[in-house]
Amino acid sequence: MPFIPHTEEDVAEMLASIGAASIDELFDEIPTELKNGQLTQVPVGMSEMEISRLMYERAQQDGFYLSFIGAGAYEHHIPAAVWQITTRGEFYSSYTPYQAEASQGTLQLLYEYQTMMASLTGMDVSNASLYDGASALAEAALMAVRQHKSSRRILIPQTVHPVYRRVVRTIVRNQAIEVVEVPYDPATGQVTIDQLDQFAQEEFAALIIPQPNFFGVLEQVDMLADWAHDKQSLAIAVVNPTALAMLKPPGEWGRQGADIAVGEGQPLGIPLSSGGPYFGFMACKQELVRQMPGRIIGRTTDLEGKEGFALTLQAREQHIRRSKATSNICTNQGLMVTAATIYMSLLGPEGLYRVAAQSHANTLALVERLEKLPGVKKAFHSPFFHEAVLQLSVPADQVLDKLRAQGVLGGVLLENYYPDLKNMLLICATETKTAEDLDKYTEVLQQALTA
Amino acid sequence: MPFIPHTEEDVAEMLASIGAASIDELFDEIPTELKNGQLTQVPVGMSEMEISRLMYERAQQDGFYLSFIGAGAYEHHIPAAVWQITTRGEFYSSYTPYQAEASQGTLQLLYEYQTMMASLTGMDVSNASLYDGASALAEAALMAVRQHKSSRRILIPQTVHPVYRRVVRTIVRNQAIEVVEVPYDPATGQVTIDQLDQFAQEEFAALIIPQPNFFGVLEQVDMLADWAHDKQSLAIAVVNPTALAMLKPPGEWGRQGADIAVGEGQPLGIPLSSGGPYFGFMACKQELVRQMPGRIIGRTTDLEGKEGFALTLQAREQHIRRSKATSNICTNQGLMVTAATIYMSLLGPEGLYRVAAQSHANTLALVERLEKLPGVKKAFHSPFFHEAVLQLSVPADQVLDKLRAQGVLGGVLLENYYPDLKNMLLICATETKTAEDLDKYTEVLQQALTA
Amino acid sequence: MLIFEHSRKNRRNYSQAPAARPARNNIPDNLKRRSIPLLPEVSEMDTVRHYTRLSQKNFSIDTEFYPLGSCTMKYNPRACNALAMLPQFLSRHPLAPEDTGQGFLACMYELQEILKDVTGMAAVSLTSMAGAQGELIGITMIRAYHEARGDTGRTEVIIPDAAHGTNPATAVMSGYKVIEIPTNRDGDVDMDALKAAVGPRTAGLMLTNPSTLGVFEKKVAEMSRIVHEAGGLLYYDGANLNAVLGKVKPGDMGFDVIHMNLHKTFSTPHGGGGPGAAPVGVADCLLPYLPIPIVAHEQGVYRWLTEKDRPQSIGRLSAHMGNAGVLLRAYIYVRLLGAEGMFRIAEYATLNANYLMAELRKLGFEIAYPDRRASHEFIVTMKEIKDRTGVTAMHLAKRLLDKGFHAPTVYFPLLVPECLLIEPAETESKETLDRFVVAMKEILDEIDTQPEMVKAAPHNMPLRKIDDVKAARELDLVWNPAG
Amino acid sequence: MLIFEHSRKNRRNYSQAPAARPARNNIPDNLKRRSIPLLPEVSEMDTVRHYTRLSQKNFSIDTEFYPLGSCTMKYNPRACNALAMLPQFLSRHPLAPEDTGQGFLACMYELQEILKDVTGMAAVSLTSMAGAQGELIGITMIRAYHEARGDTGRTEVIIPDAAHGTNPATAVMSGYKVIEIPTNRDGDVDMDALKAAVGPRTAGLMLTNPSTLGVFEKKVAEMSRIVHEAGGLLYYDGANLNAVLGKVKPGDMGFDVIHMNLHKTFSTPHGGGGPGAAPVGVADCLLPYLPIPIVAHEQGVYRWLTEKDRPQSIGRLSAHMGNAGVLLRAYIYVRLLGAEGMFRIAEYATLNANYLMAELRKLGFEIAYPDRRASHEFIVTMKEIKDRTGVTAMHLAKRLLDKGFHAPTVYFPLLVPECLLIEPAETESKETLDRFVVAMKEILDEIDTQPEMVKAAPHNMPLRKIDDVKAARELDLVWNPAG
Ligand SMILES: Cc1ncc(COP(=O)(O)O)c(C=O)c1O
Ligand SMILES: Cc1ncc(COP(=O)(O)O)c(C=O)c1O
Repeated sequence: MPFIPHTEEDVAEMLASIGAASIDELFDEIPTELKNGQLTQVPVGMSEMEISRLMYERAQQDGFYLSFIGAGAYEHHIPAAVWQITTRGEFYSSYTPYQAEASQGTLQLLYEYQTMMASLTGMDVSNASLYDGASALAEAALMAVRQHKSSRRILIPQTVHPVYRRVVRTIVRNQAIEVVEVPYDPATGQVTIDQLDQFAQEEFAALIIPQPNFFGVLEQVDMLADWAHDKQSLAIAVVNPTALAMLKPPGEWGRQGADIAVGEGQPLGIPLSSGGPYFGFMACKQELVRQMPGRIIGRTTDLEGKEGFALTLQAREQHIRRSKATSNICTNQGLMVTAATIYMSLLGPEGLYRVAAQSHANTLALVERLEKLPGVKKAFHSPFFHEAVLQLSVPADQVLDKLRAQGVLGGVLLENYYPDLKNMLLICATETKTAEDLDKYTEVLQQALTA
Repeated sequence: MPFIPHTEEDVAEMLASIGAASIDELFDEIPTELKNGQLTQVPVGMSEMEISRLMYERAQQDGFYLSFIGAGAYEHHIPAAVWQITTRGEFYSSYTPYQAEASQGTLQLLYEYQTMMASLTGMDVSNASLYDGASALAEAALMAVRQHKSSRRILIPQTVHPVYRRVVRTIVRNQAIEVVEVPYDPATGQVTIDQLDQFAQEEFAALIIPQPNFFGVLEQVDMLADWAHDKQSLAIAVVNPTALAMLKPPGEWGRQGADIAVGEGQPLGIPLSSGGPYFGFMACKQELVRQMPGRIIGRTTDLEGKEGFALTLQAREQHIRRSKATSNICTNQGLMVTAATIYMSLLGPEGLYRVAAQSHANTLALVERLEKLPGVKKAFHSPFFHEAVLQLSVPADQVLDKLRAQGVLGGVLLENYYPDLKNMLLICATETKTAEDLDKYTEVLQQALTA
Repeated sequence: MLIFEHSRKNRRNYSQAPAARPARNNIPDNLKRRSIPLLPEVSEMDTVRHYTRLSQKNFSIDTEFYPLGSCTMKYNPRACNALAMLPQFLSRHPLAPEDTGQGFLACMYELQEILKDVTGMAAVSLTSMAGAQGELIGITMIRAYHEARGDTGRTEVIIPDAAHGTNPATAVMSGYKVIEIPTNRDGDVDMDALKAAVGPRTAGLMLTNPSTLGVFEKKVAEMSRIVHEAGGLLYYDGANLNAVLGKVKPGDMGFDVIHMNLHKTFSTPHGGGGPGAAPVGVADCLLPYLPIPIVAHEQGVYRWLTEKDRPQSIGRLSAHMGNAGVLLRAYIYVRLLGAEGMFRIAEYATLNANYLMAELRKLGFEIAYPDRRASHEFIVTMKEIKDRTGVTAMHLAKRLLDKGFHAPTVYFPLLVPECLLIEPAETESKETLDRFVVAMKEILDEIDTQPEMVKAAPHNMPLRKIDDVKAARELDLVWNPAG
Repeated sequence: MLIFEHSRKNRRNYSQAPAARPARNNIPDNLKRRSIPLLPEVSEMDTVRHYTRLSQKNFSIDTEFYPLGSCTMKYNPRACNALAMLPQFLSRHPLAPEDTGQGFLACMYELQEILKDVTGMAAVSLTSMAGAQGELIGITMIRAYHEARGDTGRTEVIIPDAAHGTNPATAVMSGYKVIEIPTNRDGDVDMDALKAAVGPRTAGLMLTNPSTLGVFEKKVAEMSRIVHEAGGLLYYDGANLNAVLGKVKPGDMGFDVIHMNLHKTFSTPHGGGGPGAAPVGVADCLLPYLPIPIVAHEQGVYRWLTEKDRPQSIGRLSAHMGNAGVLLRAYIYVRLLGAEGMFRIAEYATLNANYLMAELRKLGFEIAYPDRRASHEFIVTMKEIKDRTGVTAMHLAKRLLDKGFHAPTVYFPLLVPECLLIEPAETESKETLDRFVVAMKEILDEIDTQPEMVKAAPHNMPLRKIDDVKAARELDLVWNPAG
């Protein structure tokens, strides 16, 4: 009986206290015809030794690769301290901090996190996490509609991560909210004023503005935010948090700043881990705070006036307001935010800047090297952060296969997301890549193109 | 400046307080001609990201093998909880518990450890660790000489781990203590009464008794202990702690029990880790406790009568008694004992028994399979615990090379330690080995013998 | 002290970032950041020290008994953490080719199969990142089902009043109107009310069984019949699956769609508020609508099914495939348990709850549903005590903290006044339960002899009672260096 | 509560051992164990909980400032731990063929080379598992040297009175007689006494420099000349190497053999009392005697040198090659630091010590060697305070615990009455030192206003002052179920 501490004597004593003859009797309120008790697909239990061996074997099978894939999840160095502290039992095995006095560790950390994220995004306030970047964007769209009141339409550029757009549609559709997509300029990979102006006459609750966008390209965020505000729409930023160390924060976009900023928190110390757990962040202007979904922590005092922390504005939440809550979200991604907070503390402003700047410089250097190869050119003529799209002259899927055979994961096939964009690769070189890594990519790509 | 938190302003303020113009000035008492400051073999610093990559690469280079090597260090399953708790900062980064009130965690754990080890060995008391099994044996020899007073000679069978014998000699030689070796019976791989009786007329401070011995063979410990006691020598047991779950504990050997029990603690939850850190354990009879080297923890009370723990019998130790101490040992292997204590708690008596019994059964099964191969026979006809010696009909070093080429580490070449024992392998199959592993060994050995 | 108060301008951790700012920077000037973000400038050691010390201020499963009803706070095996964090698993990019992740995908596929078996459902999607998202997926599928049949008049979801707050919130978030139905004195759903509520506007019913009142809804089969006959579908909130794991399958109870909280029943850690994972299982009727991705096993190869394979799918709920690392932990856990272990969870969780209920009843605590078996949790109501002494459920909760026990869930479910929802979980030993009983007895005595002391609890925690009214009134949500 | 008190007969952790007792067992009856050893029978969760809670009762670098003189309690980088514990390193058997450990051996070889450079010695052996064992190796080599020259009349080792207890204990353990020489008022060795002590019986001198008095022995070159002229050799106790790392090399000071405590200067963790590692470096004259194993690098391949390669070696000190995992941590640390980082350690450790000394002096604390620079540590003497108020160094130490600081080393070195040996280490920030100064100021005030309160400290710890006299008098070293 793994993880069950009861001895036979314990069971006997407990049943005696209850006044039951057997454990089975405790299930006597369950109609017999419902009792099943047949499990055919569950193997017999393994010892920890056995499962350890199995998992090591499976991990070995998957191995390590030199990866240039980004597309929404980024390989960054994670200081060893981050997860050694994050997985301490007191963080790892505690519940949502409902009992404030028994949860000051988590609560203070979350308050610190809120402060860091608000500052990084240039917004007034932050919540304590949502599930991931995509669902955070959907929540922002719902929030905008609640706030805007008169429009139930959201404008979203096609330069926003295609899966994020899919997630937004899945979630907002239920509430009869319409999602309208804005095309991009095929030369620059950006949303331009011309494309936007097609929608000038229509009302929208919000315009979503990615920075950088899915192609890695930097958008003209000031113009976009102002365009939205000019027509009484909210401006929702969807941003890469690492990039914010270098880039103008959403709170400073245009004349008024974005109203809501969301994004994927993974770059801040969260392992790639096949896609999760990550966390979504959300920050907004003060006046929107009561529309914000998710937990929020406030600083307050105890009976004796000592500084303390507690969940606050709970009247927004399902456990208090039930059907009138701003969202149904309950369990979110607390432990990930623990890691991100420790990560940001270890990096500090200069450290995070260098991570961003080195990622940017590495991608610049890589693109430069690759562009020199015959049959390779940049797809868009715009500044980019740490990702770029390359146009190949040969079938890109075959090229990727060849690279993989050399231990190199060469990027993402854009065609999977944009059927029109044939033989294009989205590539990324974060600060983890050395000059030799860039050479290696250049070399194997050259071979793949000529072989 | 890795790990140095000072800002320029801090340095300026601190120097001002000191009244020095520069940090360099703080070194002004060091004669100039001694100042060097040239480091030519130390590479420039790496970031954590860079060293991580280097270490991952080196780890990958070393890889994983299916190992049947024992010979004093044993592969056992280590529950994940052991090291997750052991490496908690509060255990990992604390000092020797001199300040009892600030060290109750470590102190209580060590008291629990002493209790477990005393019981496992069947002795009255245990210390809180020595460096490793070999040096623990040397300390036991010194202790016996101190106690015995009239003889400065130690009797040690050649069935004791050859490196342990070497370590004992290195250490006791300084004090003009003589080490006399007892040969073993080549048929059984045991020390017999006949061999011992050669020394019947001589005086010895102690007889060392291994169980199991280096060949994995079980010695006639009752006879050996009684022989020693009959001639007023001390009986020093050197034992495998896992084996003690199955085997008669030293405290019960012969009529009086051994006087001192030592051994290598590694099997109790310590990773193989290329040879260390492990820990040596030592337990003894109550009357010898003041001769024991190393830290000892006692249970006591605080000012208010609450249970508490403290270092005790410190008058044996160098920091109090200096040149009159029982040993020079100071820093020992505290963290390893932390792991071992958690390991023993997780296993419990039945768990440890099963680990021992399964290791024993696996080695029995392996030897049985291998014996069936032509050109393979058991070297000794005696019961063994979880190691055995095989005699091959072909050059054993070449066989090992062939096995390794198949990913199997086939054991230790006995000739490295016993030049007369040609083409013999010392093999071990702990509980970590499955039936398939045993088959695999059998199969690759068969191939190696025939190819 | 806040981490920012350890900060000092221009301090850096030299090991944790590139050695210098790179020379090249192509960011256009008008897009550059000018302000320095308010991240702390603290040494690595002081960061480690700060967060290590903060952690010590938490109660947690690894340090305290945590009988938080509805939350299933049980031991999170350390092996699950260690093995899910093997470097190859951690470093794998979600968009890496499937042939570089067959080891990982094998775990995911096997987990799907095991969860299908355990719940008796036709298929499972692993994508949902928490219970509430599982609910959203479930109700969205119910909507897709009705829509696909052209059955567009169904605008209501029926939910018992005992339900968790996420249930009504989800229904609304999914565009439905909530019809709340009452619970009868025995803790079961009022069948007459249910019959009255169902009709052509009924899209479905959301039910937790065992319910959050800690009792098994005996008439579940009849409820299923009533709802189905009205054309609605049945949603199973699997937050309490721990109570019946392997013993009763939601599929057998007639549910069309369910979620299961792996962070409860399958022992993945709560992490101070997530991450969780809440795979969704469906009966045949909802199969086409399952969210993607789903792992398939074809000719010995594992691959993700996408929209191409699943054209009727409701779509995606996360950027990748959900909380993969949490799913790995759950996978390891189920393999450790095995089939035998599954049943045992339900059995011993139920034994612990009924034992604790019996012992507390003997002390004189009032059990809210005294004639019922406890499932894996049960409710004590402090109503009488409060009326008599002024000591509330919250007061008692805080006093328990003083005695080294986490408090039970208080004031949920809403329909029981002054309630304590107590869930001991199967991993606690009898000795721990007995110590808890002693503490409850002590508090009972204290309520009689020194009620004011109890009301002023906690007394032994690092802080006294936190003023959360002030927290909401004088909002202080981010630290400001100006003070 | 002891772990044994959580135990219950026949409880088992089913995940942590083979599923059943195997059928086969060939152990002869007379060799079988009959009694059940007193190991606790506790669930996995309760074990985790028990030891997690115990850990929280410790002070540690990760939680508190720990200015323990002579111990160099500095930050132990978490990366060193993580990388030294990569599974391939952990699973490697010490007797696995060298070609399966080239990655590991490369680290060991490079560490040897780096340590040689840093200390200015001709060769280094990594085998020693702690400082005291390093000393034993060093003195044993000195003996081997004299013996090899047939110089057998040397029976004495000279040791200053300020030396650490391990020095005289080692000399005796190595079969020598200890000749103690005094320290002068400035904290330097009394040169006249040294001159008087040396002679044909002198095997060598053991010296710590900077000494444990926290000052640099200025006349070290002259001492070296005196001892060498008398035919003796010089041993350097490198416990305080942190103070001069890279700045001054023991080899340049004239030492023939040294040990360095990696668990101090190279920041491997103390682990509540080890494991440490204390590589030994030698000048040319002692080269042949170095203990084995040593890593060699020949034709691109790393291998262990054994007795065959080193016939004059004093032999072996451990079953394998010493504390390999500790050495890996030190290797990672030096690679993180790099050459520049090395010097900086000495500089900032010295800066911190001198700053703290200056600040405490300003408060009115008496500095034991007021005219000297502090090395990386310094001594405060409470003699005057004790004479005046009865408050001792130990009282102050306990009161510091109450204020959240670990106490300095007290009553060592023995020659300074009522001493506090204070070593802040380079990883502490000025803010932390300032907070410590505030605490010392508070205690100074308390000594004046409420000395009895100070004498009764600690007050805020989980326990009050522990009775260690009782611990020694009523020996209770193992728990007994009978009570
Ligand atoms: C009964 C019940 N339903 C649903 C949920 C929501 O699950 P989650 O927190 O994972 O979103 C909970 C969580 O506490 C619950 O107890
Ligand atoms: C000056 C000095 N020498 C020697 C030692 C002994 O080192 P170890 O504890 O590693 O044996 C110490 C340890 O505290 C020390 O401070």
